[in-house]
Amino acid sequence: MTARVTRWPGVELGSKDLESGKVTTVRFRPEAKFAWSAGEAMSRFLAELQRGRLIARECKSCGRILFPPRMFCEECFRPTDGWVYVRDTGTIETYSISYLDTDARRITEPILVGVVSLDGASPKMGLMHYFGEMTTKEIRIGMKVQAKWRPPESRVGSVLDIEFFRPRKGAER
Amino acid sequence: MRKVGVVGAGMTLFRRRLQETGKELSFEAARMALDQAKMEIGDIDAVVHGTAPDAFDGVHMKGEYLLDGSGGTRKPYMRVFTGGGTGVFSAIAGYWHVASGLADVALVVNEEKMSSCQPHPQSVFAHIWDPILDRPLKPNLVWIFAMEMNRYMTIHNIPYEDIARVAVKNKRNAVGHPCAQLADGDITLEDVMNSEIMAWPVRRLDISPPSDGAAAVVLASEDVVKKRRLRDQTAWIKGVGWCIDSTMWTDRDLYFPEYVARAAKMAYRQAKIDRPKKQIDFAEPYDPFDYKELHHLEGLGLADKGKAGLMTREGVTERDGDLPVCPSGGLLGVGNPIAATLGIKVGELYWQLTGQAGKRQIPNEVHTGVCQAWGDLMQYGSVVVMGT
Amino acid sequence: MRVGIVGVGVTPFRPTTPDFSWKELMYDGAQRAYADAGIDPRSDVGSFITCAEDYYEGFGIFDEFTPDQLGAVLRPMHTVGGDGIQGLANAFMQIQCSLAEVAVVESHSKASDILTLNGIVAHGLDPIWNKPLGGHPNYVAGLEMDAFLRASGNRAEDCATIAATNRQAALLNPVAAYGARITKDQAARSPALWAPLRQLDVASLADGCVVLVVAGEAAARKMDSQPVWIQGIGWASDSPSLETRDWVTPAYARLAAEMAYRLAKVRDPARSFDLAEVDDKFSYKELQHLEALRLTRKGQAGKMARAGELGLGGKLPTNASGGSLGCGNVLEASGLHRVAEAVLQLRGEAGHRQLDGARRAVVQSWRGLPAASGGVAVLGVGR
Amino acid sequence: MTFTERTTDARMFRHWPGDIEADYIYTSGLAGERFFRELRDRGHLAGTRCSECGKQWIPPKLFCEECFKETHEWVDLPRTGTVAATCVVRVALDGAPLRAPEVWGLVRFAGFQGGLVHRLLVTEDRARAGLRVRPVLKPEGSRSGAITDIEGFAP
Repeated sequence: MTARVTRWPGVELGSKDLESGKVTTVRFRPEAKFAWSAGEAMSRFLAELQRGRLIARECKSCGRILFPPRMFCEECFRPTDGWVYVRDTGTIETYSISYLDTDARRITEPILVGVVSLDGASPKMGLMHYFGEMTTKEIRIGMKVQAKWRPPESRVGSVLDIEFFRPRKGAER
Repeated sequence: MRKVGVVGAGMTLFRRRLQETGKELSFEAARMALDQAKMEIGDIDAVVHGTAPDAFDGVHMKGEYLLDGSGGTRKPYMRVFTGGGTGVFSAIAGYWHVASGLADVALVVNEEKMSSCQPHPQSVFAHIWDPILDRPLKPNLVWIFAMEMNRYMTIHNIPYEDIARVAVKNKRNAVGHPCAQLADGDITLEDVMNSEIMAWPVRRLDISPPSDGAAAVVLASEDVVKKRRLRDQTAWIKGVGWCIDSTMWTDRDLYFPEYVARAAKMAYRQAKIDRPKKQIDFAEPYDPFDYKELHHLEGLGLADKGKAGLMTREGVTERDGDLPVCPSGGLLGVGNPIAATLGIKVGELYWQLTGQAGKRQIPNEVHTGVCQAWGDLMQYGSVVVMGT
Repeated sequence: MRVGIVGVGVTPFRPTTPDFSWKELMYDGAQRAYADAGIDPRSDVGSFITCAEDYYEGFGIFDEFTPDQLGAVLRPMHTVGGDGIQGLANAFMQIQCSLAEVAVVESHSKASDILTLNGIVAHGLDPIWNKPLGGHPNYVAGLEMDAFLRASGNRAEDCATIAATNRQAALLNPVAAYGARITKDQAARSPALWAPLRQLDVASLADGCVVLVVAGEAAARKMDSQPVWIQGIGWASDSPSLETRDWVTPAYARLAAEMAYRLAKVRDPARSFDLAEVDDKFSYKELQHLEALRLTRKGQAGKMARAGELGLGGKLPTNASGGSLGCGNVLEASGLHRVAEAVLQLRGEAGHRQLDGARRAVVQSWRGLPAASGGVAVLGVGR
Repeated sequence: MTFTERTTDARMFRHWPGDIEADYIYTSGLAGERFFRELRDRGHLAGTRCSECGKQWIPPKLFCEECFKETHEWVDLPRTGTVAATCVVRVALDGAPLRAPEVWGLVRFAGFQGGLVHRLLVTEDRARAGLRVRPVLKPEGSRSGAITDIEGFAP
């Protein structure tokens, strides 16, 4: 029957049709502002970042060190048991070399970004972050990296208290 | 459990920008599906709506906003939402409306109007991330695909050209689709491999375009199919499955979509499929990026882990191959109005299984097909198996 | 197959909860429900459902952020863009067609994370016909209240009675956030910010999480729990257009009730229930909903309120929980909270607000401004 | 206490600020386009008529909400409408008191389903249901093709 359908609905507009006033439009920007409660786990996580440390939670039931920290273990469905610091070194699990910024605009100097699994946390557990002090040729999955922290006075309790992850000194590249 | 069939489907053009409001797009798709099913709105017991982030259309509670255009006024109306997984998931919700007996006929309508959002729908994707862990890094949506694609390629040592072949195949397949946005019969492997790098390893032609559009299907119980003599135009839903993985995406190995595998297992169990490679004739996996088609074929158990690229290279997944994949042209060729991809997943299965796919009809006879959608933060799988 | 509610978890409702992230709040509600049902979510649940809206949460795709804290990792789970009773309806259907034996339905409010709720509600209005005019979105409720009172013959003072009695009732409910000794006159004299709608006619926001465990009869029988059966369930929507919806007898409530009553074989709703929990996000809504559900005749709801027939010892105890006015508006969790309250009453576990011998309840929800959608559930114990 | 450890120093709890805002351009759609062009260019208000059931709709819809059929006919609205409900608003979106109250009304038109929700250009004491009102338009040339081309409804 689709073979017999002759008119498929939809009136296409070009990108200029909105700007030129070819069709009538309404412009709007909503007010949708938030202040999310960080709660128990993330408040501590942010406070520790400000101190230049990465913290996790341990689940004694499955034995995992959970990073980012959470007050409950999603596998065992029970409260986690205690706070554990993990190291600020780790391994690149995956990455991208991005020529796009947040608004999908092109940029010429690429952003190196990816996932780092952290030493001291359970396997594969880590966070997304930027990479620096390495070239697009050098970056690779499996590379050992270490956090480059911002100076203590400019930290605010944010993942951006780490500027980026850079090749770990002394580690095999 | 009673049998449920798809008895009609409809969709609008998929385009970067359409003039219709979201309500009007929903209406156009829904009306077409009703016409194909030879039904009127009075025949519909319940309406299920699928639409992805409210922030695309730019309306809070957009399920409510879209409901009159979807035929939901003064009816039981349900909006379900599983990110990009909604493209197939809404049909699963429609299935249980009818299978449970609460409705004899359900209308499923999916819509997305991404062009409302300025300057680019990307602005909305900035809000899909964890506000504390991810958003401060100002992530771009393409990043997560790039990271997942890189992990997948590296672990299995898959050459990029095997991935790029998917884009070529789907954009060529889309030539037969009357709604397609990016069909290209002349596209070559070199075109894809030489296209602009967006976020390495992802290039421009690896990506499906953002689109406006809507799609709809009508689901009916076996009794209704019999009573209305719709058997010739019915494709039966044989199995449904859905699954979500952990929010903590930086704790997961992205090389394999376990959530798709679990969703497929659930659907196959119901459909009594134990050897999917043998029992499934064609597939419409979710292909917003070319590597995702491969990733999902492996999750669906239609290819061994790391081998879907090889199948593509060998032509197995071409429309005239042993396992046609995305004969519709997929999201890469037809367009990607997130939830409205219902029309090229469930819709395509329906048209293929009932022999209504016109220029896109798979030359071999097909009896069983599977479609799948994927969403959220690389964590959602929704799977529907349909058959004659 | 009969489907019953076998576990209930409700966190205390509070105006703010800075010590909980939204995930931690959901975990809290879930662990209570699972303990109540005596189940392990990692092995005993076939489907998880959460009812949420992106803009209430502050996320592009909130569905992403739901599984871990409910025990739903790598399990079937989905979001319903609707109220808790709509979520419950999905659980009911999934169990009816054997897609799951046990399902979990969750909904919550972390309203204190939202800095601009009115801006978000205004963002829900039609972008072409309503949004460009601006204004505080409660004008929609003010207009509806005016239309309803005028057509039905109920009075503004009846609304004040509701505003006062529900807050008073909430003093007996330990989870309520807004229990207060307020008189009808106080309510009637509160500022008419959206006249005829007054400040105390509006339920204040609260944080809270409600989780229900739902099971088919066979599974329920195996559990150490007294099931409360879902005898009927319905949901419906009126037109989303402000201009074309029914402003007097809300069609969403009328049609949802018809559907639920049909399933539950309720023929005379006014005489069928021991208690009612109906939406009162605005005081006039309680009157409007009582009439739409045919729990009283048109124009009589105000009289019932005046005569005290809606109180604990009255003819049809309504919102003994304190409702949204007394407990707090917990957004999409409002309907699920009402179901949880009815379950406690039917189990005889409602503490100081327990009604003697309650066997059957009707529960109704409305999604709040600017929606015209909601659900109805008929719940009962025994055969 | 929910968890095995709890912070009891309330000052330790943090909040993270953010928004989910973006800029939007909404098209008026197929039915809206015709309505707003008529309004902008000719100062007319028109609705759609369903050829199936004869019902007339304002705001105009591409489809009949009853029959769910596409509407093709257009009908002018009567010159005046009737106020069906009013609301007097004293606070702005952010909750701050307004200097002068805003009067809102639901205006119905004889023969049409629906109506228009808009501001009433009357003082608070005159705002009541039953009032006959007419649309007050912005002057020709300053209209942009939007609902705000109507300044409000006056007796």
